[in-house]
Amino acid sequence: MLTKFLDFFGWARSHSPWMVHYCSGCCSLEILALMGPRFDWERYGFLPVPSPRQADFIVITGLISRKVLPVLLMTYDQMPRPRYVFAIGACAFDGGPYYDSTSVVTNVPEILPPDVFVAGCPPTPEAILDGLLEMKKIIRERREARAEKEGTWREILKKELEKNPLLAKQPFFVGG
Amino acid sequence: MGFERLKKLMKTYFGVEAQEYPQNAVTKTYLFQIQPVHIREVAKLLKENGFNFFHTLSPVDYSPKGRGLELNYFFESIEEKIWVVIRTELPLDNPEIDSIHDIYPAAEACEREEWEKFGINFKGHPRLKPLLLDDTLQGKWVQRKAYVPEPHRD
Amino acid sequence: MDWGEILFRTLVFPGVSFLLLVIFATFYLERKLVADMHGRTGPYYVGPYGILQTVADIFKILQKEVIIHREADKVLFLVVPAFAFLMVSLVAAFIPYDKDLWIVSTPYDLIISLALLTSLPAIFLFAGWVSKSKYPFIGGIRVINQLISGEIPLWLAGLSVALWYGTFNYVEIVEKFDIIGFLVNLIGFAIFLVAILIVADRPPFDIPEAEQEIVYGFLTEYTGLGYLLLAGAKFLEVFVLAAMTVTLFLGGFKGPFLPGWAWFFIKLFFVYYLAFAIRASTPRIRLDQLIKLTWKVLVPLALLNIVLIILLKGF
Amino acid sequence: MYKGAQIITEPVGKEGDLMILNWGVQHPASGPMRIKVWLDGETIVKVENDPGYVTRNLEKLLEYRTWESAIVNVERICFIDDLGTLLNWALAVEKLAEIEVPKKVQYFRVILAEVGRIVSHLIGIGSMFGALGVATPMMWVLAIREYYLDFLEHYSGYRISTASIVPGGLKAEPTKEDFELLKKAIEETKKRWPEYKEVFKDNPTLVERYKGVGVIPKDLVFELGLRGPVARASGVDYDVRTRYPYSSYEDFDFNVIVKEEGDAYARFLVVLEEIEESVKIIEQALEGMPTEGKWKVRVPKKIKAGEAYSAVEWSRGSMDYHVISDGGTGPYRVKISAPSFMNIWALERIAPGHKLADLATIFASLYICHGDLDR
Repeated sequence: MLTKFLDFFGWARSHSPWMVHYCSGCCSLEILALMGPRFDWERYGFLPVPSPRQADFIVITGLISRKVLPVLLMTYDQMPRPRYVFAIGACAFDGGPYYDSTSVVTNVPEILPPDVFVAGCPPTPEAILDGLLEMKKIIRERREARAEKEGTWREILKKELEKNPLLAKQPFFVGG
Repeated sequence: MGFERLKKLMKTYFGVEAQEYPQNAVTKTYLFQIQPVHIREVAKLLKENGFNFFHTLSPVDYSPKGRGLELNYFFESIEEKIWVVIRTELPLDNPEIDSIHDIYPAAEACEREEWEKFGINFKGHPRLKPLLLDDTLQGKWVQRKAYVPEPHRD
Repeated sequence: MDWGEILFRTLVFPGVSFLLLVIFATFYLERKLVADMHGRTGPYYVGPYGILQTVADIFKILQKEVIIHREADKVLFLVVPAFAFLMVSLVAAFIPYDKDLWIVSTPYDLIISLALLTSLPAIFLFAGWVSKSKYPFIGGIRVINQLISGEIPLWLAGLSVALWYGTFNYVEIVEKFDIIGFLVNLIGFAIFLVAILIVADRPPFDIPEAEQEIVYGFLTEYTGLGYLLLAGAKFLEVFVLAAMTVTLFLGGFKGPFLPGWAWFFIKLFFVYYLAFAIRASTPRIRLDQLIKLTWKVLVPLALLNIVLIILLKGF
Repeated sequence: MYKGAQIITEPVGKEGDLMILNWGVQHPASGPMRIKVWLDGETIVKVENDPGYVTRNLEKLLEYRTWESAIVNVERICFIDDLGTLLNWALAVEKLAEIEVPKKVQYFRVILAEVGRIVSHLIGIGSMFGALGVATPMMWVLAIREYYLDFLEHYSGYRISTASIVPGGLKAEPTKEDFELLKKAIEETKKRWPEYKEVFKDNPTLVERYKGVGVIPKDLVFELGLRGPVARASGVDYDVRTRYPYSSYEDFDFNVIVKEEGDAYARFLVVLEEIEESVKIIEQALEGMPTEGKWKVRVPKKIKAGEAYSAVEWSRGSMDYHVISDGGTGPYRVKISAPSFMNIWALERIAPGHKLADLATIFASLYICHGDLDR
């Protein structure tokens, strides 16, 4: 009885995945297509929210440049637990077509390991939807987010904040 | 009309001839090779003679070929449909040139970008501060040939 | 009424449990209807036709971590959402779903519910203020601006109804409703409809939480339970105001053949549909344009409407 | 409200007078870009752009690519309309190598470039409504856009990164089904567009919000070198397609949409009406497509030393490349002069004096793509 009751909460969590649309690269266009009438991810309950404070998972849409990395980490830091990471596009894995660029971070999975990664440049909406359904399964199983246990994002964020103390003072930027 | 006058004035003031620049796929273009110290006077002359549209500033690093930095300014006369390329060369160590941001405000952002990427010091520019690149790449002059990009890892 | 019945009405129907159901239904209905206007399907796979979607949403939010960031005022940050929810639910106690289906009925129903609604701007301002963050603060300031200019036409249009029927009691207003009363109050109905959209921050008047301008307004920093209570309060506000519209202008539970509550909900759905259709079709207007609209159009019109009703009443 | 041509570099007023708001980077309407806003109550006093959050240093990367493999990076300047940038790259390399492609290829390139423009403009219109918090038009235009993406997917195998235009011709020969899909897309557009256009154009709230907001006077266009729909909305008849025709654009009959008002509504109308012109061009190109000739001309691996300057009318304005070859297998240096990089500086001039709510509309109406802003 108790397990069934607890299972209900797992069910609720898995069927209401809200995301913060972190549009940092070109793959966000395919996320836009996914919101559109043809693919319509709202059928499964996915919903983009404006503020990271209400989000369940963050979508890294491809490219993470050196300049945007601290912002990404802060956004992730602001999200309430349990929080997950969903990454799409080759850039979010190893830099993709910009593998030799100096201003693109090529080891995003080491810093913020995604729970689900969808390959492609850019991946098709069908592939992204498949990945999102995988994400639902992970949430359902109450798996701990990979970013929480193996990522090095905390140290890097700390370094960034030390470099820029003004940023740390901005209340909107600092999570709990 | 404006261009003919410009050609004459350029000849009398700076002693430079208008060369054909056939490389522009777009339209008829002329090239003036000038000294870097004259850039402000030339810009003023261009503006007076109807070249009111600033297109872009394109520096090229010729250091592996034994030359310095080459700066190409692209201007267009909207009425006459004529383009003018102003070309000048700077030494690679400590390149300096006057800013033309007050004559062509469009050049402000372009100069700022090229300062960041090539290390060209535009004298008199109001805000030569980081624009596109992050702190780790500042001062490395990423667009120069001497800089070899390496994949960034954090 | 005996104590048992009062307890039943407060806790089950039409009290707390029913209001929670209303939140579920409003959220679901909104998503589904707006999706339909977009040419999409909307929630579909969670439960039959997606009706369990909001259940999942709400029970998920309840499980989320509650973050109070270090600059925020710790106590008020938690108290404000609960207070907002309480204030709105109090208004719901006065709504007559049927001839004798209400929790409280006093001779001053209309005045009390309008007064309770007037407390909301202050609460939302506090919600923005205690977040100690820029976007919520701007949102809070906008709430004050918007609601004060929205409440005055709301009061005036509401009072014109009371003037015509000669009572503040909801049940009596509904009982006295007839086709003449409907026609006389048509201007008031239009003003009231616009005013409830303003007061409830519904698009196109969702200025205090304008996503593209100030992220999420005063809701920006709220997570978990606090967010649920604030968002729930907003959904309840829509319900309460729509129910007030139905009661005051559309004859509430009055109607042939069907039972009273059924008529009530049919009319309520009509008002809801109108609000959602406006949401899906009308871009948001600017705060100064809104204030111009309320003070230069709605308020004079509402005053004229009152004069008109006094004249008609005199004849 | 345009307040002359000065840029405020000092903080305005006493410290503590103004609220400094970071509009972006993580913000629903800004995209990956930060706009620092100095606010006096709700009024914007000063605006400062802070782009660079999608910088990839493409100009440097291209120096390490070959002439053909560069298309991978060139088309990723901006994904919303990748076909225009590809076309420009092909034109620049062909200019350098001094080769001419057959008329047939030129016509099909025009078709592709116009499909790219339509796809981009549809999103532009959707986001201009999106800045006002209503998603319905975005959903409607996305529905039309999918038909064009079907065509691109069938032709090239990918929806938005098509890599279909290569130096010397096209990646693949278009088949009969490709043309059928394209015709279907056009039919679908023509069927829905009149109704949509009426709804979009005469939306009273949109007119209220966009009219008279963010006025760019004609002088400012020349001063800041603004391009594309932004310039055309301010009465500057500058369209590379008709001004300096390339890739056989002179064969087609179409209008350049020019508005005189220069406000955000004029920019919206220019983008809205250009879609119809693009449809017109595609129809003409489909009709008059020659049949003789090859689909691809050989481009030598090494191109002799020289330089080329080439410009096309991209969806956001004139996109210019300055390509220099030193006789190697790849470019020695490429300068990408992108329209968004020029247009974004208008925001600093026109936003002060408006309300905070107008920032979203002005920003959306400037029709910025962050990809080509940062490169």
